[in-house]
Amino acid sequence: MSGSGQRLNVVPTVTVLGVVKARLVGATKGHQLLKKKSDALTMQFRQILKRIVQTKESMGDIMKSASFALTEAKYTAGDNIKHIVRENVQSATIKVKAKQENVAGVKLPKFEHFTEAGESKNDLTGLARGGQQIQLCRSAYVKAVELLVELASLQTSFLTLDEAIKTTNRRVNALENVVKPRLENTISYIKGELDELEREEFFRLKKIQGFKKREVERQRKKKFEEDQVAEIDWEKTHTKGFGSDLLVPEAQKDEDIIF
Amino acid sequence: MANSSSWAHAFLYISPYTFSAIGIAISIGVSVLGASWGIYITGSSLIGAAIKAPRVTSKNLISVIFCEAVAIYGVIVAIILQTKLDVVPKQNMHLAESMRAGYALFASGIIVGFANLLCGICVGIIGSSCALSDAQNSTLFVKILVIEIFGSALGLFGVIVGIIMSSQATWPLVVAA
Amino acid sequence: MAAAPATSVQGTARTSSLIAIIADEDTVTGFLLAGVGNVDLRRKTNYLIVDSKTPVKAIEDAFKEFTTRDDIAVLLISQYIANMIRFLIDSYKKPLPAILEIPSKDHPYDPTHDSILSRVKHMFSSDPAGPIGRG
Amino acid sequence: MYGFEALTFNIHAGYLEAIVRGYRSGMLTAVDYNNLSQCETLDDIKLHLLATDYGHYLQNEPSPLHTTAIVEKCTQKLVDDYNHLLSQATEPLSKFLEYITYGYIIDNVVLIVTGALHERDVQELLEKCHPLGMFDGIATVAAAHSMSELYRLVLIDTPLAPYFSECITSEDLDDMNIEIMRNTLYKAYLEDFYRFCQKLGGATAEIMCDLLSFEADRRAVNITINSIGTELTRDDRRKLYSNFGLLYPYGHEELAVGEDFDQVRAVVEKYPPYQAIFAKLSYGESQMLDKAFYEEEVKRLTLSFEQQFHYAVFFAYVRLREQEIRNLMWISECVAQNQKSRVHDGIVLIF
Repeated sequence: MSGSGQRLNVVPTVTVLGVVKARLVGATKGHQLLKKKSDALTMQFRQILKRIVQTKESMGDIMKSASFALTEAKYTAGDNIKHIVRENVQSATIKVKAKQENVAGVKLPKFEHFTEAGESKNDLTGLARGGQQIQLCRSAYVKAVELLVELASLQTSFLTLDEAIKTTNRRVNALENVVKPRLENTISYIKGELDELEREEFFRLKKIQGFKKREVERQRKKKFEEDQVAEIDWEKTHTKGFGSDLLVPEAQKDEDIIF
Repeated sequence: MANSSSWAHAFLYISPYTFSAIGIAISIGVSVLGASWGIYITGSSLIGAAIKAPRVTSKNLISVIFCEAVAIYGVIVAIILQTKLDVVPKQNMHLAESMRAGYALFASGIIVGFANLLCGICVGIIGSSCALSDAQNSTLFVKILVIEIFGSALGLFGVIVGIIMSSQATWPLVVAA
Repeated sequence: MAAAPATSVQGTARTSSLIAIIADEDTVTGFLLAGVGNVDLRRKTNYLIVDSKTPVKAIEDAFKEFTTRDDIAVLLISQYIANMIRFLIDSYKKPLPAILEIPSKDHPYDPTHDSILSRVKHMFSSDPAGPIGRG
Repeated sequence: MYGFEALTFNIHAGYLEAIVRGYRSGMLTAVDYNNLSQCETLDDIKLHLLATDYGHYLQNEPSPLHTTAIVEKCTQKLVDDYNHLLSQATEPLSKFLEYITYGYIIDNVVLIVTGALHERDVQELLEKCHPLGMFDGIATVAAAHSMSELYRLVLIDTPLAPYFSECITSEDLDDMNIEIMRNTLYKAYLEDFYRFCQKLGGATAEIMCDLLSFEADRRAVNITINSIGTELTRDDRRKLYSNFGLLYPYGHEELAVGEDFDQVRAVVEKYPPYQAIFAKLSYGESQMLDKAFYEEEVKRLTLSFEQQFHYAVFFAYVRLREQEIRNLMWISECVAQNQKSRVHDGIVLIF
């Protein structure tokens, strides 16, 4: 993925390694949690989806029966009934209350309809003709309103959840595909770098050791020459005793590049 | 004839010609009244019905003709009645025979006149119904026409009786010695 | 399975809101009969009756007005009217008020036109594994 | 002088009676209804109606047809017919024809009053009024601010004035439920119409009184049923019944205390003509009552055409056309809403 090869711009030190490692642990944990949240939301979302489809389908039927009830009312009470109804409008008796429901930290708006107390003006409409049909039609529409309000809250939930799931998933994916690989890369980079340093150090130590040995050798040689020069008799006995384990070819080759 | 100033006395002195003339007048006048009454009843309905069903006009003219026939009866009888009139010598004027002739013509005129009046109204009402029914349903026309014919026969009865009645009218033309 | 969603209803007791309607005469009449209608002091109604003479501009204005009024929680709109101002509805993104397309009596409900339902259907069909993984 | 109106009736009304019968023959028949209920779209319905008397009214309707357009045009036809009759009528037929429209006038006045109370636009209200119930100066109804003013300024000049003064005192006017006012007015109107018909005498009185009695009884039964469970008190209910008809007075007393549909039914079933109506309904079922009443009304109206030389045909014609428009509305709504199975539920066959 896009994150491969990328790493944080850090100084490869052990401290930083510790910090990055802690971050990786955090990211993994966060990823897990977000994944869970996304699952929870998705589950809710699926349920809502199913219910939306169901409700939308039943809405078709309910609206159909409601408008037919209106036709029946118009049939018995006369076409003029619609004007009477319209002129009687004053204040709404059916209203909607918005509540919030919390699903895994996402606030879902939820509507609840309620009927405000107070006699409706349409009670006596069609007193002499078709009053019953009008009441029937009214209850049919009240039923439709109930369903529609439910559908409305489902639909807003759907939109909100959709949005929430999208962001959650984006975060999950970001963690999974960008942050985590980057941290991992950083860790491996730091580790590699530290290894390198270590190896270098080791080499240097080796080098220093070699150098020191050579130095020791040289000084011994020097001493030996001095000794040869000074007391040739001493030479045979001392050479065997000192130089037996220092005869490394490498050290012998490099003897003139020192200093 | 006990009291010469009584109504009955006065009545007897009315000339038989007066009765005859009144009879003739009633015969034609009332018949025409009946006919016209029938025609307007039929006619107004017919005109109205013809607006939505123009085909009824020509057929239902028969109803109008039936009503018209009533007037023609009246005319015929009036003509027949007036031919009955003869010149009677003055001294025969109040003989029983001439009195009978005068009353006979009077009665026949009344019979024909009122028979035709009612016949005209009857035919007119049926004709009006006929026009309306024909406009709704053309098969009804013939059926109602039969009723109408029976109705118009009523006038004929009056005419027949009236003519027979008028044949009773003979005038004493020869002065008794 | 993910843990059962922590569902807690927080009764944020907001003041009650209205349901607005943009529909044909009969549908509006029905909802008014149910008691949805409201006329405020300035004689502003929460419904718009659309007939063949209503210009699209008026519908657009009503739509914009209803979606910006804060006392409206749900906006019902007849589907065939929604089709006239589809571009507005498609560009409408706010969760509140909720736009709901309803069938009208002589235009049977057509799920393919519903912008919400088409999204739902799209998700179901294009992504059988569920909507996770999009992003 | 029963039976003798045949002699003089045609002087004034023969022509119009024939015309109204001609109009009657233009009404839709069972065959037409059969064809109409087979239609698939509103355009099919239009096509069928083009072949009937409505053709002239519908032919210029643009094609995306609406049920309201159909109903409107058919009502227009009725209104035109009525105006044609009224323009040719002489007293007392013209008075009779005007009486027929008072019911619509009441509806319109009530509508405008309701609108005016809610400060609606008058012009808009006028468009919604039933065209049969228009009268000069109807627009001024809305100008009144209170009910007493309404009466004093406007209604005093309309034919409704006596009904207002008869049954509603000006104190009542201001705080009366509009629906109760409508029914009170309608009651006064029916009683007045009833008296007028009795004064006309002859076959007109005989048939019209029968029809109006039926109307009054139907209203009484409907008011009773529809007021069950509302705030309408028994006394108020009793006041809305018209003071004539078969149910008057004993039935009214019993209806006034009726508390549910079956009680109403028990009361009304004591009257043989109505027993048949209720016999069609099963116990406890009250929804089809309206239709049963419509059927009975249509039957009675149709029978009035069997007699000649009376005014009831004009009344019957207007009412039957109304029923026909209702039928057409029902059919076209069924077709528009794709509820073909219900088509036959609403048609009341007229002939």
